Amino acid sequence: MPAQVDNRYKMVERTMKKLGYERSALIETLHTAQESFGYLEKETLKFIARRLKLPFSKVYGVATFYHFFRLKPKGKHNTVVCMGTACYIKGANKILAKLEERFNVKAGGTTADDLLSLISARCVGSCSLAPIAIFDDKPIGNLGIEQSVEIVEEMIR
Amino acid sequence: MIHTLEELEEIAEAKREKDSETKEELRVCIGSSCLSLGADQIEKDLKEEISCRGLKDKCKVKGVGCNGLCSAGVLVSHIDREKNSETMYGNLGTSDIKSVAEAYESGTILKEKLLDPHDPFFLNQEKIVLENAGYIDPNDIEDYIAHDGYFALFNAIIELSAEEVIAEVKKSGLRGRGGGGYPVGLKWETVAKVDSEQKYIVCNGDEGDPGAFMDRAIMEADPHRVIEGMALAGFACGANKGYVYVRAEYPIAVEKLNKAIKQAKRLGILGQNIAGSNFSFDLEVRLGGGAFVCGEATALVTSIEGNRGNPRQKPPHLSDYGLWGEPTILNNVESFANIAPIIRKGGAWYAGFGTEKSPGTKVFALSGHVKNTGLVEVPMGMSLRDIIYKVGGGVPEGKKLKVVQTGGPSGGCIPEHLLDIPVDYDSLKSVGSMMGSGGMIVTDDSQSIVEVARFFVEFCASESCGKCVPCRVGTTELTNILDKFVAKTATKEDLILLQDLCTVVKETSLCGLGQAAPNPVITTLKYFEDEYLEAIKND
Amino acid sequence: MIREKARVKTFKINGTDVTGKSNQTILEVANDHEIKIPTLCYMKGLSCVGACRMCLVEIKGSHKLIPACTGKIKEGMEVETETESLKKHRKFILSMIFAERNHVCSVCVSNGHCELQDMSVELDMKHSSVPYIYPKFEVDASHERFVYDPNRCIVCTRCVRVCNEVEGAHALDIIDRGINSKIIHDMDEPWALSESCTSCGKCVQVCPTGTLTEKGVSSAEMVKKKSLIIDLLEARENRDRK
Amino acid sequence: MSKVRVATIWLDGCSGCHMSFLDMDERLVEIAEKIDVVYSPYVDTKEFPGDVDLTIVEGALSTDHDITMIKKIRKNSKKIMALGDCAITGNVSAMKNLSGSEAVLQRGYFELADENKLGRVPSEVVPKLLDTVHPLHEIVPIDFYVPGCPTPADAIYKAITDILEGKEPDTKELTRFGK
Repeated sequence: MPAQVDNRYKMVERTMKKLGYERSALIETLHTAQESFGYLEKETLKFIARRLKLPFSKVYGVATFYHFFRLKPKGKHNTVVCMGTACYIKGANKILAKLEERFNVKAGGTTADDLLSLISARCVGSCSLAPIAIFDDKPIGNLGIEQSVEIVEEMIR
Repeated sequence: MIHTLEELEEIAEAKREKDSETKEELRVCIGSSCLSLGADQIEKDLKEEISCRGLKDKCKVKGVGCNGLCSAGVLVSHIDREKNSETMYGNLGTSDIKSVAEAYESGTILKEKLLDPHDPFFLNQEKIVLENAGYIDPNDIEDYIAHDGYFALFNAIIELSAEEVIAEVKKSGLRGRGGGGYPVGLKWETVAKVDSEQKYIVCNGDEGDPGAFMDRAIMEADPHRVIEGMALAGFACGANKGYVYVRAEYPIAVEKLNKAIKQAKRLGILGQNIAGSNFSFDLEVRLGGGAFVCGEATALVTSIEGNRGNPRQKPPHLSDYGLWGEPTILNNVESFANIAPIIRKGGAWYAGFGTEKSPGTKVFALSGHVKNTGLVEVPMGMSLRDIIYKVGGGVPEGKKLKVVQTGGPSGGCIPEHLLDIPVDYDSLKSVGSMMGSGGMIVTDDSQSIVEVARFFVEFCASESCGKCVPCRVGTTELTNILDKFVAKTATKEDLILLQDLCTVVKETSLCGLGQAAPNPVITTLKYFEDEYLEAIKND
Repeated sequence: MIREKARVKTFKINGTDVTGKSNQTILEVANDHEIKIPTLCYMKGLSCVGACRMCLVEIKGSHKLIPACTGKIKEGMEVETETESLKKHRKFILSMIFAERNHVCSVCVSNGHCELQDMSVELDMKHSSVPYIYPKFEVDASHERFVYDPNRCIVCTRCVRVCNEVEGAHALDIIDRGINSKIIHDMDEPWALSESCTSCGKCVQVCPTGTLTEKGVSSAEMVKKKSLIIDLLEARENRDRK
Repeated sequence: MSKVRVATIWLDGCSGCHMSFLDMDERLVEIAEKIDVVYSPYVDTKEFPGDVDLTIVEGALSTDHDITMIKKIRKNSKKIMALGDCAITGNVSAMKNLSGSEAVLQRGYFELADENKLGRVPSEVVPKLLDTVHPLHEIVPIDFYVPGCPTPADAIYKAITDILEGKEPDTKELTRFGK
C-alpha cells in the first residue's frame, strides 16, 4: 500500500490523527493533502474518505464546493490575478483577458504544455496595490497590462 | 504559567524595561500590502545595516503589523523614546534602505521619503481596534502584554462576574462588525442564559468580501487581541471552546494566530483553570476554503463541522442551535477585537465614541479611485465625504467621484450627492446599502455603473451555494440580463424582468447572500437609471 | 440540547383556527388540516431543507417569508399561504426551475407523472418568466436498472437525503456549487461503478421528475411509489423485535 | 357582426398542433361561423395580412425568417396565442440549443445524409439558423398561452371559444406541458 511508503500520505495521516479522525477533520485534511500533493487526486480523496469513514460522494462534494481546492495538477508556473472589487475597477479584468489571449489559456486552466496555470482570485486583500497579481508566489501590485505579459513571459522562459 | 494579575504585571514590566534599554526603534510595516512590496527583505536589510553600523544596542529594528497607509508602502517609522518623537518614511524600496540607515546614523532626515504626521489621514482617525497595529510585534505575546494585553481577561476572571462582563459589553453598545450590526452584548446574553453543558465561541475570520482586508490586518498585526476577546466571550457565556475560522488565502494570519495561541497556552492564558479560576478555554484555528457564503453564520458553522458550506433556514438561530447543535456565539474578528478595550476601560467609555445608535469606531478598507488607500479607523457617524476626502485624500487625477460601494458585493452603491450621510448602520441602510464588514470602494466617473453592478452580481452568482432556487438560478439570470445591458442590446422588457428578478431573489432567497445579492442592481437602478436606459437598443 | 415537551398550540392558517403540537412544522399542521401548500423538495419521512421555496408562507408581523416545511408553529401566529404576492413569487420561482435545466416534457419518461409538471398546472404557470439557460449534461445510463438524466434535475436533493437518511449508503451527493451544482454518485463516477450504491432504487422512487427513472419502461409505466418511504419508515418502527 | 379575423401559422414545430386543430372535427364548423381564417397553412394566402384579430402561432423561433415573421405578426395582430409547447417553451425545437447550430447542420446535412450533392450546407432558399432557438415570448409580447405537445383539440376549442367570448382562455383542466 502506497500509504505506508509515501511520505506525503504520512503528512495527511498526521493531520487526521491530530484531529482525532473526527468527521469534522475533513476540510483540514484536504488542506494538508493539497499542500503535500499539490492537488487533490481522486485516489487521495478516497484514501481520506476511508480513513475518516466518510462517504466518497460527500468527500467529493466538499472538495468541489470550496474553490481553494484544486482537483487537477497545477502548471509549472502559476499566475493569480486578483479580481477583487478594487482590482476590478482598476482594470484587472483587462489584465486577465490579455493574459488569457496571449498565453491561450482560460482562467482556471493550465496551458497545453503545462507551463502556466492562470487563476483568478476573489480578493487577495492587497487592495491598496490594485491591480495586483501573484506570479509564482510573488505579488506585484499596481500592474500594467503589458507589464503583466512581460512578467509572465520572463517567468515561463 | 501565570495565575495572577501581579504575575501578568511582572511580564509587562519586564518587557517594558527590556524595551527601554534600546532608546530607539525602527519599525518596518510587514502588513500584507507592504509585504507584497518587499517589506520582509527591507526588514532583513535594515537589521543588517543597523548591526553593521554597530547601532544594535541603541536601536531595535522590528517588524510590525499594518500601519494603515498601504498606498505609501513600504513604511518605516523611527521612534525615539527619549524625545518621544516619531518620524515616518514611506514609499520605500529595498534600494532606499542604505539611505534610511545613513540618515538614522547621522541624525538627519530623509526628506524625500518623509511622510507628514500631520497629514489629515492620521489626524482624523481614532484607533481602538488598531491601537496596537503598527506598534507591537505580533509574534511576541510579551509585547502585547506590555501594551495592556490580557489584563481585561485576567481582571474579568478574577474580579468580575460573567454578568458584569456582559453588562459592560451591553453598555458599550457595540454592534456586530461583520455586517448585520446585531448588538454583541445582547447576543452574548442570550447564549449565557441558555442552560447547556457545551457552548462554543466562534470567530469569523473568513472575510470573503472582495475589497475588505480589515480582519486580515487585525489578525496579522494583533492576533492576541482577537484571542483575548474570544476568551472573554467564553468567560461571559460559559463556553470553554472556541474556533477561529480563517480564510485559507490568509496564510500569514493563520500563522500569526497559531503562534499566538501556542504562546498563550504556554503562559496558561488559554487552557485549563485560567488565572487560577475554574474557567477553562481552548482555541483552535480552522481553515476556510474560499467560499464567500461561509461568511453566513449557519454556513460557517456547518463548514467547521466539515461539510459543504450550505446555509440552513433560520430559525433556529445559532444561540439555540449552533456548532454541533450546541448554543454558539459567532462574531467576526473586529467585533472580538473591540472587547478587550471595552472591558479594560468600560462600556461607557466606548459608548462615548461614535453615535448613539452606532457607538464606537469602525475600521474601513479604503480602496479604488482614492488617493490614500489602506486601513482607516474612524468614529462611527463621520460622513462618507470626510472619510473619502479628509482621510482618504479624495479622488486622484482630478476626476470626479461617481459612487462609493460599501457593504461588499451585496452592499449598495452610494452616489456622490449622498456623500454627506453619516456612516453608521442605519444611515447606510436607509440609502439602500449596508455597513457590511467595512470594505469601502471609491469609483470615479470613468466607470460604467452597469458594469459595476454586473461585476457584483456575477460575484454572488459564482459564490451562491446552490441550495435554494431563487439564489442559484436568479443570480445567474441576473448576470445574463446584465450582460445584455453591458453589451447595450437590452430591451424594455429586460428592464422589467431585471426589476422583477431583483424583487424575487431578495424576498425569497434562503440566506443573506441571496437576499442581498440584488442590492447593487437595486441601488444603481435607483440612482443611475439613465445608464440602464441608455443600454436599451431601439428597434 | 434541551428537549421541550410537545404541547398543543393553537394558531391561524388563512384565517382558520388550527391546532398542532409544538414540535410540528407549519406544513405538517397544514397537511393535517387539509390545507394545501405547494412543495417540491419536501418529502414526508426525510429531513426538511427549505430549498425549493415553493412552500413559502407569510407570517403576520414578520416581513420575512418562511418556508412552511421548516417553520415551527407558535401559539397565536397568523399564517397566510395564498396571498397574491406569494402566488406571484411561487410562479416566478417555478419558472426559474423550468428555465434552469432542460425540462422537455414531451420527450420525458415521467411525462404525466411528474411533480414539476403537476406544479405548473397547480400554480397555473403558463410560460417561463425568465430566459432558459440550456446547460448541457450527459445522461448516465450505465446502471443496469436505472437511468440518471441531470438535464431534468431540480436539485431538490430528495435522492441525496433518502440515500443517506433511509438507506444509509450516502452514495449520492452534490458537487460544485451554485448553478453548476450537480448530483453525483461516489466521486462523480458512472452509476454502475459506484462502490456505495446498493441499487435499492429509493432515489428513483423519491425523484419528483424524470431525472432518476427505471430503465426500459414507458412513460405510462413510470409511476413512482410516492408513499414508499413513509411506509418503509413506519414498517421499521413497528417491526417485530423478537 | 363581422367575423373575427384569425390567422394561424406554423414556425419551427412539427405541425402536430395544427393537426390537433383539425381534430376539433365538427366543432370546426361551429367555429368557422364565428371566424374568418385569413392566413394559415390551411388556406392559400401568400402574404401575412394586416389587421388580424387573433394569430395562433405554433412552433418556436429558429431562423432569421421566424424572427421577421413573428415581428410582423405582432405588428399586424391584435392578439397572439402561443399554441403548443414549442411556441411556449421551445420544447423539442430548442433541444438544438444544447449542441449549437453547427452540430445540428453537420448531423443533418452530412452525418445522416445519404447524398449531399452540394457538399456544403445550403446557404440560399433555406433560412439561416439562429444561434439559439427562442420561445415566442422571448422576442415579442404574447397574449395567450395554450400548452401541450401537441395541444389536444379540446383545449384548442376551449381556448378559442373563451377568447371569442372575450375571456382569458382557461385550459388548465385540459392540457399542460408535454400533454
